[in-house]
Amino acid sequence: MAEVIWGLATSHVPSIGAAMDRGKADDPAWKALFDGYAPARAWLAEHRPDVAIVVYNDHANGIDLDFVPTFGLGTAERYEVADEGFGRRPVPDVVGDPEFSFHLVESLVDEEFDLTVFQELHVDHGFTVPLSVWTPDPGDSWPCPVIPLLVNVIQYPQPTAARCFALGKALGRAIRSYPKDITVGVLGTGGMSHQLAGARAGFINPDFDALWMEKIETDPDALAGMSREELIRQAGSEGIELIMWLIMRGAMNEQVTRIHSDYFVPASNTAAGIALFDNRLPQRA
Amino acid sequence: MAEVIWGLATSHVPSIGAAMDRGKADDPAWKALFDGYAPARAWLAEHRPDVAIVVYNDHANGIDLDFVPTFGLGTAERYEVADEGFGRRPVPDVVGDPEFSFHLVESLVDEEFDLTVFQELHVDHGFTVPLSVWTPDPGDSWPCPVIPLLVNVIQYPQPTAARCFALGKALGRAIRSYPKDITVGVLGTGGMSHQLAGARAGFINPDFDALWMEKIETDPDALAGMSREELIRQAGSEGIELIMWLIMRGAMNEQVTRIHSDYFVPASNTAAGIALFDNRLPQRA
Amino acid sequence: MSSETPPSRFDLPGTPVFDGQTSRRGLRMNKLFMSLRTAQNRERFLADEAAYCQEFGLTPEQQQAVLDRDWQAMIDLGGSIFYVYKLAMMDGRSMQYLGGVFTGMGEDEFLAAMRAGGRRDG
Amino acid sequence: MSSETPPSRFDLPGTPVFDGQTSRRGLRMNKLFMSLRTAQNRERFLADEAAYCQEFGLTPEQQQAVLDRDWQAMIDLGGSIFYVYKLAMMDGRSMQYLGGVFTGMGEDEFLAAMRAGGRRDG
Ligand SMILES: [Fe+3]
Ligand SMILES: [Fe+3]
Repeated sequence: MAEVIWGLATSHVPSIGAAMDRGKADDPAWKALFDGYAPARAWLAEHRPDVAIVVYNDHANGIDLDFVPTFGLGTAERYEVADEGFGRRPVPDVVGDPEFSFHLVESLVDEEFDLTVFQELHVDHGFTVPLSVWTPDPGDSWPCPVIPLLVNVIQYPQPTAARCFALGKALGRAIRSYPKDITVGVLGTGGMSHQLAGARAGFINPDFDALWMEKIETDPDALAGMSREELIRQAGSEGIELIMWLIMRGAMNEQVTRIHSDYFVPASNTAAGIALFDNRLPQRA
Repeated sequence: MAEVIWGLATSHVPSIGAAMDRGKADDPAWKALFDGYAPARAWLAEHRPDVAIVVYNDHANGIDLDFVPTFGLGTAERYEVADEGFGRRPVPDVVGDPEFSFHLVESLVDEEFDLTVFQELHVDHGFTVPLSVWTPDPGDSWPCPVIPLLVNVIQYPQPTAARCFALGKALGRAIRSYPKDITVGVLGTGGMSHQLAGARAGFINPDFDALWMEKIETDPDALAGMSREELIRQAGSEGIELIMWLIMRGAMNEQVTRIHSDYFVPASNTAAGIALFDNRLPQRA
Repeated sequence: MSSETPPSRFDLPGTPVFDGQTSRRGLRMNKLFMSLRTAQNRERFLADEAAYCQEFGLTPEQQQAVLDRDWQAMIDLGGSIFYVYKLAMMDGRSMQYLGGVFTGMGEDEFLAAMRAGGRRDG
Repeated sequence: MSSETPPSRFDLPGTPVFDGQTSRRGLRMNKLFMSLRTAQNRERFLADEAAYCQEFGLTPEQQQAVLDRDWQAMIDLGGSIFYVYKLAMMDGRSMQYLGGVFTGMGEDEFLAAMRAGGRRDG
């Protein structure tokens, strides 16, 4: 039986990756953000899973608008890092785990999630920045194989928050039904509040972000009840991507232990958040 | 409110289209098949809907195996007829109905069907042969705008029969909730029993086909309960595509009126079936 | 300068919602933006922007918006911000610059507002 | 002649099931088959089949199966019948011809069996 040992929620703002790639993590504009990552990174370095699943969205790099899948899952041996226009990030390609992917696809399709199965996929900053948040210096390879779970958060109608949470729960069941005894980390990416276009560009909602940060741990059902309109109103037109945190959260136990969280404004035009949860049952005293 | 006025189930064997395109419909090998279509065609010519939805699968022409969507829905103004390798069929391109498509996408995603939305799609024989079965001589254009609903029936795991039937029911609700008063025809394509590869190639199961033909009208729930393994055992490895008939059937009323049906072996390596159902409530006497 | 901003799906002033209709309207233009990921296409675009727009089948309004770098019009005409941003990047423009345009604040003021914790509603 | 037929997902003798694992195994080869939809690619393929196979990254076994027109081996090595059929079409072969190969009956006998109502289990 495979087991989710932790869940990591994190923003995937491209400038966070760019700041790292250009050695600017100690610059005044960035230092507080990266200092806020440090405790999570230290704990994660001690808790390396056998495989990770990154829930993310693409930003006009791996796929275009000819077809927009609500949910996609990769089954490849390898995912190339996309060149987003000016050279790819200097980070390793992603090694996948097809066998585990096939298990997840079969379980999730049997549970009536209508996945699009990807055998070829170039992953962009939405995927690699969370890996860098987790592992700032991967060397030649990321800590473990990683499987992409793509979510449409760009083109309305996005999946509802409730559907994302339900997918997360089914993902948790799929992981637990895997016959191999492996450990799994799940990353939910995106957010927090931000809006890139329109007269409301630059919108940030720290109160909502604080609420989201708390409820994602203690009451994800409350968040899963939010409509798209409410999410866009509260979190901005791009902040709706927070629904991806619910997939991560759904894959975890009802009770989780918060290891660390932090909140920072601005990363580019975005509020950035990180939250790390231990999914192992608390040890009896 | 839009209304489904009829449902048409039909095989989409490429050689049926080829026989028509080459003027061989009166050849001895084909005459009985086309004679069997005649009553359906005559009724359909009298009952032209405002828009049609074709439930079908692609065969390595419009999409490849890089990504395999479980369910896809087109939202384009126009769908080009694919060149499958030796020139496209001499039939008109397909005019779509984006406004209705958007309504269907929004309704179905709200009902937790995880569609892939296609803005560009070349449609192959899986789509055009059913249109030709319906309308042998379209002239410059098909009788009405048509919307493609793509289903993965080629790569395991296909959606379950139950999921297809549920999608059909949700499609029916989506159609009925459209604010415009239009009439709709729904085509479910594929089948009947056949297997193209393996030592069992050429497998045909007339008993199962007869059962399917009856139950699709009177007891589709029984068919929706079948597993993939059972379907492949009974209908052959490619006959599993009969699950697409269940989407058409789900969009119709519980009680429908059979206008015509016919069964023919062989169309190429396949058993070919046609079944036409009137979805309008029977007139009180 | 630009076309009218079309009515949004929700009653959320100043908040474009990139829905299916918008995506359809902007499809050709967004494809053009995505093509700018390669140096070769950027060179071809810069050599003759109008011709490149025509090759991609942009409407005259979209082409004008692109040639004028009228960022608001590109959004109004169906641009997705993630795609429009590819053109901005090519021009050496940041997301803060675009924020300055969309809000009418200008880049410096926009940047200052972000550093001060971001903008609020109302 | 060809590789072993891999075990099928179900206990259905003589019935290949094209699942995710099979699709992965055959991905490069199926891409090659799909490329044969254009006359230009068919010409390039026919001019140097081995080079074309290498360009698409086929395994040595897959390349051999393609060069030998070993249809059963193509299926066993991950070919999807809908993709394999593109190569058969190029060769002027029908689905009945392939049926004759897969069943070992030969085309004529296979065709006769189909005309007589198709084949049955057991
Ligand atoms: Fe994002
Ligand atoms: Fe088919």
